Amino acid sequence: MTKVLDIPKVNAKNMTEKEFFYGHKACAGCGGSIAVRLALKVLGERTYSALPAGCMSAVGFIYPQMAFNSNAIITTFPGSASMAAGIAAGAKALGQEDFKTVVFAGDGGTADIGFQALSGMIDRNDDVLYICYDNEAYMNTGIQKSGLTPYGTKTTTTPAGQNIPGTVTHKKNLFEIIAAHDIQYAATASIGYPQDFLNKVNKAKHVKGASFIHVYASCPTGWGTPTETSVEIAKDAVDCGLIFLAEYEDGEYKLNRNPKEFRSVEDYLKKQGRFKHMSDADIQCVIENRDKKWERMRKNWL
Amino acid sequence: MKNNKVFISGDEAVAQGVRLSRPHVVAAYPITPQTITVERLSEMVEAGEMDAEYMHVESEHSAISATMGASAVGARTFTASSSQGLLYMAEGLHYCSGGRWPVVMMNANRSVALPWSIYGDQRDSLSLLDSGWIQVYVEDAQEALDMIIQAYKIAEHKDVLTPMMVNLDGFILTHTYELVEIPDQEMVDHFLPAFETPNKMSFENPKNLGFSSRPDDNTEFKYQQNEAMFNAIDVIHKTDKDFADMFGRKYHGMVEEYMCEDADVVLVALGSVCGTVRVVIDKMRAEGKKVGLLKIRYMRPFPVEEVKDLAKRVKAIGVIDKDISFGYEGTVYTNVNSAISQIDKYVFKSNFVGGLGGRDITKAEIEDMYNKLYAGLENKSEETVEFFSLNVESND
Amino acid sequence: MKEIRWHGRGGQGGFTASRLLGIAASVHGGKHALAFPSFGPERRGAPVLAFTKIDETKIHDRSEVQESDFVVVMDETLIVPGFEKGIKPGACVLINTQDVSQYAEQLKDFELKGIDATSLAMEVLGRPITNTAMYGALAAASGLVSKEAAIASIHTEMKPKLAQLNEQIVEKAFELMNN
Amino acid sequence: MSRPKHTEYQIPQHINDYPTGPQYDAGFLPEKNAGWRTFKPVVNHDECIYCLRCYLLCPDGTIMKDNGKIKIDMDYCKGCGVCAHECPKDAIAMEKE
Repeated sequence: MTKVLDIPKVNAKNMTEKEFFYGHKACAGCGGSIAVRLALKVLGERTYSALPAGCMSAVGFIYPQMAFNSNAIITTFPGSASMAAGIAAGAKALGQEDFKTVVFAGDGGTADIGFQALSGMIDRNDDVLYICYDNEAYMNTGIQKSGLTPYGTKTTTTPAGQNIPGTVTHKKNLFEIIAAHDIQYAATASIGYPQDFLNKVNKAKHVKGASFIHVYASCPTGWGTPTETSVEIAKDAVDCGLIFLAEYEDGEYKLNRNPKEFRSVEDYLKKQGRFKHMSDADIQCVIENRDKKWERMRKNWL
Repeated sequence: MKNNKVFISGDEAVAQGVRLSRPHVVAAYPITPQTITVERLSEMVEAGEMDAEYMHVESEHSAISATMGASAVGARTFTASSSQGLLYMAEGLHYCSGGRWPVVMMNANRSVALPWSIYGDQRDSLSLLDSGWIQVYVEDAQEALDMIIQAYKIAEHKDVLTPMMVNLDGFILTHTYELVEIPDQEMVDHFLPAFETPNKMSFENPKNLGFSSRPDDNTEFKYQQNEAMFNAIDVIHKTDKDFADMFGRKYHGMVEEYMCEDADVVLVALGSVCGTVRVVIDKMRAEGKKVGLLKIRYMRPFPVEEVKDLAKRVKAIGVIDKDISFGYEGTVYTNVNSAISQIDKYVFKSNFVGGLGGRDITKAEIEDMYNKLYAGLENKSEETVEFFSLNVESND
Repeated sequence: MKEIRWHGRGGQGGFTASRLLGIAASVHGGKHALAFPSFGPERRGAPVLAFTKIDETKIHDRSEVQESDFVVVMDETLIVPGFEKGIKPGACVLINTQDVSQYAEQLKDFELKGIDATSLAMEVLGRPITNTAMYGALAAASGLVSKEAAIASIHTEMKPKLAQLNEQIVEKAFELMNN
Repeated sequence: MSRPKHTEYQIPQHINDYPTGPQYDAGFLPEKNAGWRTFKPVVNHDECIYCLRCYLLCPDGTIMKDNGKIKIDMDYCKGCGVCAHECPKDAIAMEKE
């Protein structure tokens, strides 16, 4: 793998002027589309994008409006990783060089229905960058619980009443599950820290083989937040410690951000309609879970 | 042509056909009785006899997804499956035909659980007749090899661009060794040119593929797909002729008739049982009975004209179905019947359902079918549907 | 058409023998042949059957073998009640045994032949792998294929080193059966 | 060209006018998204320090660089307000359409 220092940094000043995800029909203020747009600007023209069912495919390819301004394809829902692997293999077999294949899949398409294919893709070390834009529920079908929906969340299948008191499980530990494959490069990111995300995509671009980025991407529609705060809320999530920024590289974990103090979890939660119903006890449970996680990360990853 | 005859199994014959067709990407998940095919292909790649990307996919769903991905950049692809594996691919089968990606697949016909059975019948592929794939059924290992090569030519034809499934009966064909002539690579290269398609992503001409359509357009895309399937009929005939001209083996396109010119009573069947039927016909013909066989080769597109033409000439038609659409009748029978209903003539019809889960179909049973057809004809009976090989008494 | 049934245990090479016969008859004998195992998962040690069909013309009949003309028993412990089913009266039954006379009563409807294939295999290979010995013996006893075709099939199927040893076995099996 | 432009779509009259299967030119945009807006961003170029944070974070990529100034493609701006909210100099105001 190319050493990080050798890779010229991509930022707002020097990135390509070209837009590759344009004219799409995503909700106003969509965090997922920020992730897709920025990643494609780093990856550049010679990119094949593969997207399973999910918001980004649903809003990008409605005939005749083709919002991907480079090669892109909608894949089978459970098979985005394998279809991308097929693209990479086919292009290689045809003698193509100097191209990248990328998947943009939601949390459901990644941690749930698409997981088997993703695991196979990493196991084979197929030359694919898999980006999971995590908006913490099945948003395309109208906000249902996924394996990455956090504790307490109210969704249309976890209605936060007497019998189903919102989501009762914590997020699946996707990053470490991916890292446990001994993948060459995996990272977490948030659209609230865009330069960090750009750097990670840039690093993954230069991996020959499988790489993975789990990017936290807000959804104003599903989260009950104003459209203009999409970036801010994704930053808050990191600052209050519920989302962490880390990398797994050469068999080692690395915690990219280790704040001395976290900002208020309660403030973060109370800004969002999906958490409005949560009791003090619920919030306490979220905080305890956060602290346990950080204790472990600080002990093992620093 | 130099004599290149080898003694190999149906699975191995398929692998040879694939090798000669030079796919760029092979992605398949092993399942009995298809496994030998994928093993041989990996050996060929290992030995450098085949220059293909061999993908060790973790499931059938990923096998079909990967082949579609590769086809979407213009690569020639191959996959193979059977039974539960084919059903696990079902989403991808519809996806692939809708995407107009001419993936070629071998399916080893095997029964479908439950109860579990690794043995042969045709319930797997026949349950997916509506998935938009061209489906051909072969009778022996040579035909299996030849049809893999032909499949690429048919599927990739610009007027067709539709995936194709080559079906061979599990064990009876996949695991039986027989004499097979291996065509010459140069001749295959001449017969089967490189794959060209407008339906691909490229850096010269970037595209968005697999998009969604609104109700305003969806019917048109499906109309096109149906049109392509009908276009395949001419392409199938032409390919069969070109193949015969070059390799000397002719398969007669959509169907093959055996002893039907003057026949009164005819059985219709798919796949390997046709061979056994031929043997019974020879015996009964020697006894003066005017019996014949219509071997249906293609279930999709369906040989409507051929079936109608036959029905006009004969008095009774029986259909052997190694499948059952529960609550109705065999699927082949439904299709044949629908074609026969288009002509204005009384034909006595009967459906013989059997050979399920690997049950042998004997010569005596086939002779019995012909005799039942004669009896039904004599009595001017209504059509009948029966399970012909129950080992126990039934409630009927 | 001639139909041959092979009795062996999983791993003993009965199916290989059935294929060798098919190769000899078709590739090297100008006839047509089919060879197939008893269908199903193969388990080491389990009793298994294999079949060869040989004919002058292309073989269309894909139904199971019902009336065998020749039966080869690679391991005499496989002769169990019901063994006789599906064998033509007067058919040749070839058994790997030191004493074939012990089966004279039990298998009286058939023409019995015996060969001590285990000793032959031990002598040449140093291991009790009896499939090619039984194959050679059947070829010699039946005349289904010539000795030349039988030996040629060994070379078609096997790598040179192994083929050389097995050629010796087939030669010896012919000698034993013709004596 | 840095971003695709609105293009006229010829409504098919014959079945052959459709592409063979679901495939079409990348970046083909017959529809605009301007109608989605209630508020529109208005840039105060005197306040703008050209830090490009808005350019970076626009979910629709509608902000472009134009000779040292930012410019917004109003055909595709949905009026979400991220640019205005994230501007460190409050140089973008959201005004009613």
